[in-house]
Amino acid sequence: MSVSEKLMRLDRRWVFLLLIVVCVFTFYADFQIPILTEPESEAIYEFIDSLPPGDIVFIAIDYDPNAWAELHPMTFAIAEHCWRKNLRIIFTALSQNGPGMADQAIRDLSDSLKLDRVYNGVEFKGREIVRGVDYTFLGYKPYYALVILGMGQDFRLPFPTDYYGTPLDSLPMMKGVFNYDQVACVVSVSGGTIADAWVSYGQGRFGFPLFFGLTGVMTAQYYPFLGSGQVSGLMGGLLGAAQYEELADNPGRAKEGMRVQLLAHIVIIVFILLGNVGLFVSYRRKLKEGR
Amino acid sequence: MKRQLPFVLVFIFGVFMVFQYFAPHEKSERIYEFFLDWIYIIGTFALALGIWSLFRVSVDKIKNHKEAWRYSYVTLAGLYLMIAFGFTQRVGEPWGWYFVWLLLSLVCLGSVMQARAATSTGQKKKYAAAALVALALAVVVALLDDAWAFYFYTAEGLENSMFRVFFDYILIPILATMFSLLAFFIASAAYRSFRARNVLASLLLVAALLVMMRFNPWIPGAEQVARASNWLMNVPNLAAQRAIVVGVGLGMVATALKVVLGIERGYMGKG
Amino acid sequence: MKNKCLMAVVLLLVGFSGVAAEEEALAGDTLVTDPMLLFPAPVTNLEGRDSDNDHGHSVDLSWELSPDDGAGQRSVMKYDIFRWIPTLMDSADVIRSAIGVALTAREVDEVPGADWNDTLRFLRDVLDTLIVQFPAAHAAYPNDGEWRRVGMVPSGEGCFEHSGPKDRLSSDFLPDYCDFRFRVDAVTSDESIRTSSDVAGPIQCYGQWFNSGRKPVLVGVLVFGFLTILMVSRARKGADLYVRPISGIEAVDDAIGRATEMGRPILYVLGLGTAADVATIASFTILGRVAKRVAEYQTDLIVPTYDPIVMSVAQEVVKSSYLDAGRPEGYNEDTVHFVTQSQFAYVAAVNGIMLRQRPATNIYMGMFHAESLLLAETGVEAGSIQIAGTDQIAQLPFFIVACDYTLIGEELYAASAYLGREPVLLGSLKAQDYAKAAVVMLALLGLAASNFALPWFVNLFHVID
Amino acid sequence: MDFQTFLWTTFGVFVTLSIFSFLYKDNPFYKFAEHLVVGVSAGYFVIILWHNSLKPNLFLRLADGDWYFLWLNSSAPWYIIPAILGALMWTRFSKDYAWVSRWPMAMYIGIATGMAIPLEMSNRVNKQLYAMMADINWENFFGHGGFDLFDTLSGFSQVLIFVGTLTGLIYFFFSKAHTGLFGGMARVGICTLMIGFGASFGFTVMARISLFINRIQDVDVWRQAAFDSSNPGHHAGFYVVFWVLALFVVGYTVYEVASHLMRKQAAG
Repeated sequence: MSVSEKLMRLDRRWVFLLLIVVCVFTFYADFQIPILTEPESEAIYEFIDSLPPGDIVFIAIDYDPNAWAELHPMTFAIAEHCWRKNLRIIFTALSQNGPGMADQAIRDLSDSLKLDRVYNGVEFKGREIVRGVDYTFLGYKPYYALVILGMGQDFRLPFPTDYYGTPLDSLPMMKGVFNYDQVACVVSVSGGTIADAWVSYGQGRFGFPLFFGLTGVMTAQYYPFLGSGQVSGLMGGLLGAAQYEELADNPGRAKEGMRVQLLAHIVIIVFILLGNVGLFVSYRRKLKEGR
Repeated sequence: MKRQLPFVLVFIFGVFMVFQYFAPHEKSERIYEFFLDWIYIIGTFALALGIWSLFRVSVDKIKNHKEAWRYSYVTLAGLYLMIAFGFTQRVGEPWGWYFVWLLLSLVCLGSVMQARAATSTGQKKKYAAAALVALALAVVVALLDDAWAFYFYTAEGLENSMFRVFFDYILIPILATMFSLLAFFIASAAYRSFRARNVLASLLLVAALLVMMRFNPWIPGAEQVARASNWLMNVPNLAAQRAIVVGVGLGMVATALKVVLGIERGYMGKG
Repeated sequence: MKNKCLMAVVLLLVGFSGVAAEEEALAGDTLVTDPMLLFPAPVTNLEGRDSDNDHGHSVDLSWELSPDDGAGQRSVMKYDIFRWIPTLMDSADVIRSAIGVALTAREVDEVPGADWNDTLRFLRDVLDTLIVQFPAAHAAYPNDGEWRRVGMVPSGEGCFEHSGPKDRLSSDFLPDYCDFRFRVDAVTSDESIRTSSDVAGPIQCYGQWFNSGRKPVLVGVLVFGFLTILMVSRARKGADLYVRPISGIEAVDDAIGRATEMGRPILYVLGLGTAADVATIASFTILGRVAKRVAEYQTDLIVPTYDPIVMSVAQEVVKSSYLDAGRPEGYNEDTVHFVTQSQFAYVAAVNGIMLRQRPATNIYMGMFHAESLLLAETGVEAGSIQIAGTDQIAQLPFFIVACDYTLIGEELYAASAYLGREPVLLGSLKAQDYAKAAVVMLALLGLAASNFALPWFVNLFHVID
Repeated sequence: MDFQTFLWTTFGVFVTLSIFSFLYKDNPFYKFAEHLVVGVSAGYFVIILWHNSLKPNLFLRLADGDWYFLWLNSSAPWYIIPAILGALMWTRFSKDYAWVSRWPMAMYIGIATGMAIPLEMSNRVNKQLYAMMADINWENFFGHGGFDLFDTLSGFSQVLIFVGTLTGLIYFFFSKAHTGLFGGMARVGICTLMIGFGASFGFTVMARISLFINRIQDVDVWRQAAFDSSNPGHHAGFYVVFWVLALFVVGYTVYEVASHLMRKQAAG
């Protein structure tokens, strides 16, 4: 068998073997890959990065555990970025099964904030994240459209107390913070129709800068809002999360997943190219023989 | 009667359901829901036929020593155990003689299979006797043991810890792994078939390659590739889908019309 | 015995209502008052009418926004919708909860030996007599009843659909043919500062017998049905109809011949559809043609199935095909057999059949999901010729890549006509073509109409569900 | 994690690896896992259909009737009809009366096809046709803000979608040969379909790789549990079980490779 035929008729088990080896190796190996960032996710990063310390970012964790794999990395990346920049955060969870998950995420994050880290060449000292000072977690209330509207009047209307039962007025960071006017921007990490409500009832009424983190499937539907300026930035799926992690120089779960994805895709592409090289060579040989 | 009545029934029910779609009235909706229940109920009754078929084919394999016949015991044991778990649950903490009962009833099932698979009458009788003894013992254990009970009418069986264990540690891993084999098959299929042999194959190849490279940072013009793949998904792919959907819709309606009107009878073996 | 059951129900009910009252009290505590707020202006022009094209338990309300909504004081947060409800409906609710309690009690049998069925039948009779009195109770407005909130919408919205289920046992049941009266409150951020509108009513709701929003569908079905019958009858009279060749369908015959030569079986997979899916029904007719050829050539056929009804129908199909081919003795009951109703367990078993029995030809026709590529790639490994056909768009790429021939979408539905070569069935293909031509023409016309501002033409085709 | 759970998890890992061994070739472990899952899943569906379909759809509706009245005194006595029809399916157990089962099957198919006719007409034909009659974005015909070929919302892309759909439909004509102008349009149609299929294939790869990553994660959880001595239920037996399975897998792999090489030598 000539080389070109060998390239074309490789036993498919070699494909399998190489794919297994590459996936398992990249799963355990510790190295970084560059992620190509897109303007949609850059817009979110740059907006948050430009805020002065002490500003308030509103993060709505509006997804259920079934969208966990894609959306949780976004919450982690953005919240950690905010806290490293000494911004303050108001969290809500407007999806029924969200609050427990959001609470867990906040606790995990405050653990990781205790460590010293270097991001984009800037050294950040580890610090304690304090409830009521660095963040407020409002929790869950049904009828998300009304909650979004109510918060436009005053956060205290739908949420007299935070998730843990403390009245908002007794939390230091909520002093003088009434509604969206005191918030720099709203980031809705959403796995469903709540995103629509944030556009029409939130941004449409109160005009704050709105950013989205969405599942991969939903992304295409919301691009028109980006074009019309109602949404200022958007992250789509695991890829979007990885882009934010790349921008914030804070590699996490999304980049880990994308690392395996990228190498696995390359393996497949290389095999496709090998097959075509074989085809091309044998085609040329046949042409020569024909002459 | 044997041949014609089924087609008359298809016609009557079919025409009724077509017009039901246009009548939103409460009475029409109720009939619709009732008919939907029919479909579920008939389907569930038919499952008995399916299980019987599975049993027959397995016994046939054992009888004729077809390839991999020994594994048919595994199939039937798994089937029986799962059903048994689903209808039983312990009453208190201890399981009592539950596992003895399971073993006895498994022995009974195995003997019945052997009796069916046996070729000589003597063997048949021997296995039948064994099955009867095991059955009698199993019944005695079931009657005397109070640690567990049968639940047919209420769903306690779904809470049975053995039912859960079989679901979590046998069913889910195997099904998920079967699904994940696709990662490899998609690779081997791409390697084997994406060859630029002619124009159509080249188009398939180029579109797939572009989309697969949409997040690859190491190729020149990576940003344009990402945009191009997004465009491919939302423009040509959408057009292709829409063309197929309309065609399929007309094909479906035509087929269904032919069935309802009795023009096509091949589905009942007459065509 | 009946009394004992009733007593138990009543006792349980008392417990329930206590809990409910406690919850309401809690909800009331969380109100926050803002002394700056003034009473907003009320909404005007409140109108209600029966909803179109529904089962008859729904009312559409519309009103003009309060001047303080988005303008003026900007104080309106939401609108509360109120309906006047006669007290008789509360009695019905009590009976409904009693039925609920009795149902649960029957399930767990809290009172051993009690005959819950008698109680249930009695309670259902009581409920029926109460429901008959609903129209009269509504007509007695404003006596024996009170206003209750039935819904709310955020500010900025001037309409509300008040609908309930048609199920009389549901507590949200909205009776038809009753004189309803509605009122809408403009509510500020302080729940207690609100202004009510004038009362609208009486409004009745009732069901319709024709859904006018689905007119385009009716026209489509009638025209297409007529076209099919016309073309089929023309074909019956002997009109010569040309159909272009489709390689995937022609390959079926060769593939059966190949299997006979090799002395290996043919595997026919009907997919994951149930017998209620049209794709599966189309696949049955193809199976019939294949089975007839197979019977004539005396080749083996294997049909593993996923659904017991599909199995039963396929058994009938294959049996009759053997009968038609004049070889009823060649039919084996286990040719068509059941595997399991779990997608990937089914795939595991079919993959096993492919690798162990090495069929010469695999035919996949019907509905397929993610398993399409698992089957087709294993078939390649087993060295079989593979022909696939499905209407599932997401799976078509995988079949095209892994199979030798693929019927794309509509071709699956045409296949049985092609294989049968009966003029009658070819006639219906002709009807499909005319329908496609009509779609192409209408799409062109519609595109032109839409871009030259003739919306009435486009709206002719709008289906409103 | 206690020892019993760990043993079951180990079994889950064992069947996972058994299924993966299918990638190399058919073998006893795959056969075992395959036959096991067929039986267990069939049994699982019996239980689920009994509790979730037959019980709510039939038993509970007839439950307030009494058997000695044949449930005719229940509040929904008409549900006896489907029960009888279902029972008629069982005539298939007999050879002589199997033809009776054609009645319920005919009703089933009649209901299903009758339902499908208007529904598919509406969803697949009427609504798609309406969607095709879109307003073309003339202002941004070549892309929003300057010439941009890959703008999915530009008028140009909309026109392409429309043309692609029409030519795709033309490809599906059965009663006209693909020649001349008509053939040319059909050719454009099939090209559009192929580009769409290629893109869709390439897009799916990512989701499929994720499935494999999830399996790696599951096996990794098991490996971590085996060595996680901080776990309160941890037990020396965990190591034993882990190494038994690991050595077994390695041993079987070596055996397969060796026998493959020996076969090759014998053949060569």
